Amino acid sequence: MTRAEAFSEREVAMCTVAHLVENGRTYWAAGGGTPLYSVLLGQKLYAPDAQYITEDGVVAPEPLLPFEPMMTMVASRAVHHALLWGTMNSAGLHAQLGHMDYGVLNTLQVDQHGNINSTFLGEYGGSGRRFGGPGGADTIAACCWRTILITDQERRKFVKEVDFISSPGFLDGTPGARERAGLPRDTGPWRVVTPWAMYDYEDRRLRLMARVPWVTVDEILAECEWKPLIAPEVQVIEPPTEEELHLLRTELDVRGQTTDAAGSWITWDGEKYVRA
Amino acid sequence: MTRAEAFSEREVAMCTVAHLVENGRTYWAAGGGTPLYSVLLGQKLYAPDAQYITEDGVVAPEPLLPFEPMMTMVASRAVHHALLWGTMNSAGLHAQLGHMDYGVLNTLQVDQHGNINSTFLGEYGGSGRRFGGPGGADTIAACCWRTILITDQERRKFVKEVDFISSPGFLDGTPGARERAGLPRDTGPWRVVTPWAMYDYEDRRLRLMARVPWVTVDEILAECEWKPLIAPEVQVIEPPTEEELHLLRTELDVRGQTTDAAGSWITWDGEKYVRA
Amino acid sequence: MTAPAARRSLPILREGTSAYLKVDPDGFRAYVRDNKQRALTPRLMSAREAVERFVADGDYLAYECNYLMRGPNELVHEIIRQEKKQLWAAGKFTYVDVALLVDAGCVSRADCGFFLSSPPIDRALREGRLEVFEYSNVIMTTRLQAGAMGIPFLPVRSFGGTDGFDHSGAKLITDPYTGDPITIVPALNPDVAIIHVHQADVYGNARVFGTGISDVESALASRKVIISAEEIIETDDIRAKPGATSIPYYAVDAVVHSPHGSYPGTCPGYYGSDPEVVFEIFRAIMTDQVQAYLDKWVRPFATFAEMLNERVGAAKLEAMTAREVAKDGYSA
Amino acid sequence: MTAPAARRSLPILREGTSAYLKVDPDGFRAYVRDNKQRALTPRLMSAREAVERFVADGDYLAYECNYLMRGPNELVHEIIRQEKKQLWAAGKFTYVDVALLVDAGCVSRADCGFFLSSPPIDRALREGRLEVFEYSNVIMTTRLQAGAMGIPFLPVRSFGGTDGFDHSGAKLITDPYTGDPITIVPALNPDVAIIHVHQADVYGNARVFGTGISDVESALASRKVIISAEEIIETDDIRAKPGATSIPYYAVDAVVHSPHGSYPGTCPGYYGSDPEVVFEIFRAIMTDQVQAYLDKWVRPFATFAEMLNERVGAAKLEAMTAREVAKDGYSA
Repeated sequence: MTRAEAFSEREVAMCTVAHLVENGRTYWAAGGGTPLYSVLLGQKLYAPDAQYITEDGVVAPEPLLPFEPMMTMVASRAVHHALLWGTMNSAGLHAQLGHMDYGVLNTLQVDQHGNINSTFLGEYGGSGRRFGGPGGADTIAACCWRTILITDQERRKFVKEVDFISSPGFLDGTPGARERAGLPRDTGPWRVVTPWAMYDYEDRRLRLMARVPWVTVDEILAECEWKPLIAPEVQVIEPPTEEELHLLRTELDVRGQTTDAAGSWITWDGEKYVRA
Repeated sequence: MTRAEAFSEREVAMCTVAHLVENGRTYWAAGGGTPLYSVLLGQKLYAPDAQYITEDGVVAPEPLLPFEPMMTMVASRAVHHALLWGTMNSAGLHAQLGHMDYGVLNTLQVDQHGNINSTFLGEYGGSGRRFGGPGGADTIAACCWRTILITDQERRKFVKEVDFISSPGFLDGTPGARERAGLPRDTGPWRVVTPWAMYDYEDRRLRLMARVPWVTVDEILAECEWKPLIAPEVQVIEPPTEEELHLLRTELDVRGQTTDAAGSWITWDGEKYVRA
Repeated sequence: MTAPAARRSLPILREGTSAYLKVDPDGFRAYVRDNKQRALTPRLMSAREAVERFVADGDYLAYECNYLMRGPNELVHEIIRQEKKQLWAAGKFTYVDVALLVDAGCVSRADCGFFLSSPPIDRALREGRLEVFEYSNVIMTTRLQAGAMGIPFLPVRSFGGTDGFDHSGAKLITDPYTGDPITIVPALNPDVAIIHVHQADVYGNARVFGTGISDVESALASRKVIISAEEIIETDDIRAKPGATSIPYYAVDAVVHSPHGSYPGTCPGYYGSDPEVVFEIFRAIMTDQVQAYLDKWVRPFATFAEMLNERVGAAKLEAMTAREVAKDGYSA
Repeated sequence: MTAPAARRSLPILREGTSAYLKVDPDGFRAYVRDNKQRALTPRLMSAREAVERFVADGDYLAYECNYLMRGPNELVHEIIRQEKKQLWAAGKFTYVDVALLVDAGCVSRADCGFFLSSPPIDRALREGRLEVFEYSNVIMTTRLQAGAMGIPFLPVRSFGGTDGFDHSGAKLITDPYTGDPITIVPALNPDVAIIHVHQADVYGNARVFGTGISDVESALASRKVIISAEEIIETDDIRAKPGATSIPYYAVDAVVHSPHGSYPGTCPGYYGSDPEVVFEIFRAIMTDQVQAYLDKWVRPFATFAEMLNERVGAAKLEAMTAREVAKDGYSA
């Protein structure tokens, strides 16, 4: 594997998620974009027997890459050579049955208990701003065994309580809160990945567990409106490799729709990575 | 149409039901045998745009006749050139939605309110005799708009109260009894057809409305353990024609499995029909 | 009937408080009995006639897939052209569609699974021209599934604990079988569904190839159903492969022959999308220029075919077809 | 989360009083998580191995179709040969099967949709070797559908008012949406399902051609799933037509290559039945001679293939295939 010379922050997050992908596990990727590219990257480089499912009920496709612009679902290249073509209901039901190991999501806002907002910023019904709604994320966050969330490391995205729970985390954080709300037992948030950091949960509360080499823990905490717990030993995340970036740029996100969307660029200055 | 010289009692019942078949209506035929042959007879001779559905979710087939022995469902000749191949659940759900105009059933025992027993004769769980169970008849009797029942004219088959309600008629006969049990509104028993007679319902009670020419009302009532109401004018049922019998015998019930099963033969003595 | 009298009751633990389309399985059944054609009578007609006859102001509207992917776009254009009003849209797995229909003046209520947040939506909300009720994509298709089963509600294992739940018609009850809390969501029986398919016969027996969101559920759940089809095929072809039929004729009220009916989106296996026009609609919505889009692509034309002919042209349509190379599986 | 506290409760109006398989959606999920293979690992094995590994004494057994029509007859024979005990059979849309398995000593409980009433059943009931619980064919497949959806129950519009209801696990509750009474029935998640299909790959991706009762629902609802297939096909063939896949591999634990596996019944589109042997099993049951049937057709043989080879012969099997002339629609 070759050290990469330059990459975007969004690319860091996707490569970090790709490293989490395990053989023999199923991944339900929300919508298209970042979650789907991350899983495909992991599958193609590290976990060839990881399988993914989409909201339109496609089981384990072999997509004809690259995708058409904006067409990472339903379109023929995206669903190509799947093992089964289903529907949104079949995908939801297979998840309810427990067949989906991991859900992969991106989001607008996350809170200390892993609750997700993609509906409304501000007081609901008031003068705030409306967003797209949960889409498939609510079911993914409810029914997959473990949820991996991808977001940006920005103050306003890490809050004490989200303005609107679009998709469930650990709700109020008390033991059994999900079960009391009718959600399946033993499910819930597992990791949050940003371009700077990775988080897990301790007693259903968000905990910083790893950082990229070019950002300090204090810098990360400065970009959290609500401060997470901190693991006794904060690990260092492997930076992207040239192999990963090549695949991402030539086969997956070829038009840069996702990776160009946000964040700084990171470059290797001969001794270390620096953020532009 | 040509006067028939000789036919069996079971053939009379099937031809009588065939005359009830209407164009543009859907018929859910229970199992195979008598109900299915009756509907096919009506469709082929009188109502070419009547459609039927089977318990395995076959919509409007053009069966390759004759059927294989015992194979009036699921088998390839029976489901041939349907408009849609479904499942037992799809058939049930389409019926729940109100798409099935008529259900056609045969049964062991029927009572004054059209309730059907096909499970147990005697006190349930006691020393009586077990039968096959409702099969698909329960759903047909619950969800089709109108139910047509085919049975034999025997004392023990027409009772005050069936020993076990396998499939619902008007239950206790009070207004709204079906609705109070969760069944769809405005559905229920419509006709009972035997080789001797046809019944309808008045205020949810069985009523003799027609008889075949060679049997009197008194003879019919003698073969009812519980006496039905009697219509002010009991009509006379048209006997089978040669055309009907030809179709029945050469294309439908070719092995006589159904028509040979029970009942006397009726012959034309030159002046009238007589029962052997 | 000797079961003991009921001794128990099930507490309702929590209830959403928002409006939802009335749940009425028996009313739906009566509508089916009185209005749906169980006869095999042809129901092929123009988009204009289908929308005139089967889309009424105030209807709850379900559409399948979205403007960019196997959307019933000829029918969407016709709804806009006929200036239907006060529609309530099932905004599941949608993208530009809700904003388009809101800004066109057709939609004033939307159940939200997901739709593009955008200036036309924001303006309509601010001006009180739009009400939104909160669900998710799967909860919306679950509601359609309940509607397609003829039952009043379905239990689900998601949605509980969200704020969407509180702004919806969901309820949390005690499951009488396990004693655990379980969410139930109300059945959805739209007044009208518009569905674009690959093939249909003149009676409405329809085939969808590839994946979908809830084509079959929408067709069975809706009082009125308009199918638009790329190809009208013979009923004998339907009968030669009954396993390929997705939607039975008795659920369908109108069949519209609509080649390239998903333009500018893709109809998977048949043709790809027109990326620059896809981007044009996206940009029009995000820059609040929907009226200009409608004045260019919808309002000047009497029919969708006229638009395809005059504004797109045969060469481009052929190129879209040629570009669709992933064809395995898109046939009966 | 500001919804008002619950003020209402739903009375249970009536409850069936019979035993039913425990409803446990979370337990089912945990079983799936810990036992089902989401990896694409081959799971092809002999009928003997599949039944040894995946059918245990005391299991609730679902089988699809029946002995005479696309029945999983190689697997049924193997269950009899291995003398499995105390099985609880899902007796929906069945005919001779329950009587056969009861008299073979394998089944001691049965949920009844329909099965042939016959001397072996009567004797077993009299001698206390068999308990029967009352449903109907559709109610049984509805229960499987609930099990396949991962939910604890489903509402239905039938079954209410019958005596079967009182001898079942059904309940009549007040629908919170309409205020009307509605029947709910408990989900069924069998311990094991045996399903005969036309084609499958070595991972269990399976295709059923033609109609069925509840093949897909049984596969998804059951903890352990054994598929027997007329043909083992390449996964590349599965991928070339994903719309033809009925059952996904992750629901399947074992795949058995079982040509002519529905003998003496028909596998629609592939071969017709053997009418004289069909009549032989029917007669054996109605005359209480099941043991003689088993001694002739099951017990002398180590495998189903051996039985086909020695007792039926290639010529007869070929004739059954030739006799199956209604072939339209039985392919991907």
